[in-house]
Amino acid sequence: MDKVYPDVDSVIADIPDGASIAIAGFFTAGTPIPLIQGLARQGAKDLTLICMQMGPGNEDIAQLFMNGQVKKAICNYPFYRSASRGANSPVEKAVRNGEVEMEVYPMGTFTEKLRAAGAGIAAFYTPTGVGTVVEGGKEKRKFGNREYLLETALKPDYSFVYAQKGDRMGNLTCHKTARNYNPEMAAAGKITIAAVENLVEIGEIDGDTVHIPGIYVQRVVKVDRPNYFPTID
Amino acid sequence: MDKVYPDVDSVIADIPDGASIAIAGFFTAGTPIPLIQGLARQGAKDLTLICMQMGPGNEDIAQLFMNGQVKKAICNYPFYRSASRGANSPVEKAVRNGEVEMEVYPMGTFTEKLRAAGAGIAAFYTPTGVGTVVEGGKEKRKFGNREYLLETALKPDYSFVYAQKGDRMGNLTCHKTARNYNPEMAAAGKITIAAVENLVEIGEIDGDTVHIPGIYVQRVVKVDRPNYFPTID
Amino acid sequence: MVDTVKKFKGLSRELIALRIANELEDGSYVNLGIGIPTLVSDWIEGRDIVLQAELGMLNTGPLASREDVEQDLINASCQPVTELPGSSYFSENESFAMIRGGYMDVAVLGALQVSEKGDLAGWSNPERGLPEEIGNIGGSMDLAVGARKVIIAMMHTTNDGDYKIRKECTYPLTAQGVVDLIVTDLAVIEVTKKGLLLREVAPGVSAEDVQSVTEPELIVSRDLQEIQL
Amino acid sequence: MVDTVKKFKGLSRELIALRIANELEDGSYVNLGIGIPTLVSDWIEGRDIVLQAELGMLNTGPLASREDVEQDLINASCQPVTELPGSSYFSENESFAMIRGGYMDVAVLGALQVSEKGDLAGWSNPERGLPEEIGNIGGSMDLAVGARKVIIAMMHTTNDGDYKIRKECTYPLTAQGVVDLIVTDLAVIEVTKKGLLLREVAPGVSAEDVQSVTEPELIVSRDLQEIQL
Repeated sequence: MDKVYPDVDSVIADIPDGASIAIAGFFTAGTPIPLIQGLARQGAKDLTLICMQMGPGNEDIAQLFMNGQVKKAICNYPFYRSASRGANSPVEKAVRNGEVEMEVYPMGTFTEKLRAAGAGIAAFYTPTGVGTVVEGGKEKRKFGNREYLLETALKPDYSFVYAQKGDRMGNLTCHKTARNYNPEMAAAGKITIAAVENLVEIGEIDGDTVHIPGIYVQRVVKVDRPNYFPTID
Repeated sequence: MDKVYPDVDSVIADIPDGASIAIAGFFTAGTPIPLIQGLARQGAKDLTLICMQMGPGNEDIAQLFMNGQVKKAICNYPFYRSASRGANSPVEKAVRNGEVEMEVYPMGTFTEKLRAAGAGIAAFYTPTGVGTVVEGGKEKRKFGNREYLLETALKPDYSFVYAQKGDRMGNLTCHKTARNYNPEMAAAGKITIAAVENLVEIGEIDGDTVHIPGIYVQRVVKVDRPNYFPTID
Repeated sequence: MVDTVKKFKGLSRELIALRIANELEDGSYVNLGIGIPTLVSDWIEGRDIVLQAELGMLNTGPLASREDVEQDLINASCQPVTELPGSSYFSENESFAMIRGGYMDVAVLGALQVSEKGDLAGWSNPERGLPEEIGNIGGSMDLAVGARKVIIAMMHTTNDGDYKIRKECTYPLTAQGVVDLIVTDLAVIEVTKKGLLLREVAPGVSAEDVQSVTEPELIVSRDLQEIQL
Repeated sequence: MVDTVKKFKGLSRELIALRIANELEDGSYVNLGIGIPTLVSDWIEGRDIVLQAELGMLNTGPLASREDVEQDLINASCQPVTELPGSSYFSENESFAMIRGGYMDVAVLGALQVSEKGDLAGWSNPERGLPEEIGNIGGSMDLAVGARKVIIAMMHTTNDGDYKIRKECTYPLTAQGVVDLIVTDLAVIEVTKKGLLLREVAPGVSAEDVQSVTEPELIVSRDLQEIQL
């Protein structure tokens, strides 16, 4: 099996308008920035982005909003911490103006919805969000003495993930806190595209250290490590 | 943090009658045999064992039945494949005679119930078992066009796990297919006891290769690697 | 009920496995169950097919020779196996997430009975006399509902000559309506919405012969062929 | 409503963090939220306390100096950190499994408001003018319901002198009835079934002073002490 594509443009070429795309990364760490930049060049519209952040620490995501490519955002921490900085952000403006639909989930629920999709679980009961606006119209149910909310699986058409090392079969290893959303998003995506910093031959990765088995990864592309410095204020 | 106990007998000394105990391992691989043998010496009774297998490939589990220590078994593949061999097994006899209560789950449901307990998820909907005796009295519900069963979390009082390597804080690494149930059972147990083949100092395990973070492990004991050869027929 | 035992001489277990190996596409991820399915691995060495061992391994290699046995490297049948370049390990839970999540292109499973609607009964033989909800379920129920394609590998009838391909399964079900293809010593039969489509027959065996040991009525393919090995 | 801004001079943010550090037991696993809680890490270096970074790390070390910055090693506030012997990494999903599963002994969180029943409002300030269900939830809701003990670190009133400790929260809730202890610049207050128990006051501040900037009625502990640092 050789899942390697020659470059970023070819690996994302077929993404159609209206696709849902999960993008891994915690603010900056482990974010497949070259794929996001490619998506801006590629130009697909009416996208649903599924990503923890929507701008802070990630100007490339914000660019997709500025390009008018985003219809809906499913996220956890979309805005800058600072209200004044947020007021000038294209993402927050687009949400205020009603140009973009947005759903926000607690961090654990957000990642568990993706995990459920990859794991063939239709829905699950979590204690998080009970008694808050997160309840929305969701089913609330008691197990033992405690109340839980029913949350359903979230399956993206595509997942963009990032790995420090990957082989041609798509086996991936992540580095330190850059692992974050990558494993569960890789499993959730109908088509998962991995941007890897170091492309190695099959057999070079010790099977006990694989963080993302290749079965979850349909396409692999070698990228240069993007240089970034974190800020979320 | 130093979670190391001097020996098997001291690490399991407090397990009371009536405790539920999850025991990791796929037949032979990754099974904490010295802890099971210790439990036979320790003598706690009316136990609920939560373990994939109940005898095949694991004579030490069968010994707990012969000792009369087991009240209930929650499992997946309890018996020998061969009906004639099974007819002579103490486990199958105890079940036939109604001396032991037994619940059997599909393998994915069995491990997911434990995973849910460790992950604070009260219950989940799985497609496995729909239209079979596994349905029992469980809630059946449609999501999309497909039916799913509601299965609830299963939280053991104790979990026995096995690791090739462990440090004094309880960070563990497993070896090849001996990983199997160990990570999720470690997370599920109220008190998790790890039998480790190689006890190392804190800092000797690369953080990116840890399979079971120490937070899940309350006690560690060094054991000699048991020598076994698999058979499940 | 079929009144004669082993009416017809068909393929060996090894050749059933070979026929199934030919059905597998390059680039696919495959799980092989216990029994005849395990033999499929002998026919795909060197092919671009990744086998999963349900206890938590991808790219499982051939059975280990005695001197290569590693206690920590076994397959779901508890047999010592070997690793290949690109093998990876993960937890049992992850393995079944993968299976339920739809990542296995093909599961090859044994069966006690298969119905014309594709129902599968494979985990429990009531003749063993255990309570009906108790037995060795193993990974079969998850594989049956999770795999994109389910291929059954079995002898066409029981050792006593009883129907295994039936209008309705009389044994406890593994899953409903999941079987896509049945490969036996006598025939290759596809489960379609219209019924069971007989596509191939073993050398020296006719469509009528196959029908005589099959309870539901078979649709005989216009392109009926001898099993190609 | 409190009519004067910053009536009393209390502890600095750093000393609030120190008081909380003294509350943490050796051998515990602790998650520190954004803001004052992050400062707690400065007071526990060398102690037998394991910090979790919610993006997927245990045993997080001190902030990295400029030359030690690694892009792949940050905390939940997106600050470059360092590792310690025994650090481990895992996925975000595993991290929240841990949090919801009850493995964090203590979560130290900031707050916009806390009610006398222990309700916490910390993720959304309606004055920002966003739709009510939209904002930076982050990991706060999971930590609030998952941690065995929730300690709030905050200034006693808003910058405008408004009550932050209230009969009912008026801001969107993070979770209901989860707060165990409130540590502010003026006081240490325990949330009990009977109400808010004032246990400690800042130097030069009386129980009456604290009550004057706290909406619900405080129960004054018989052992009321000056905050021990």
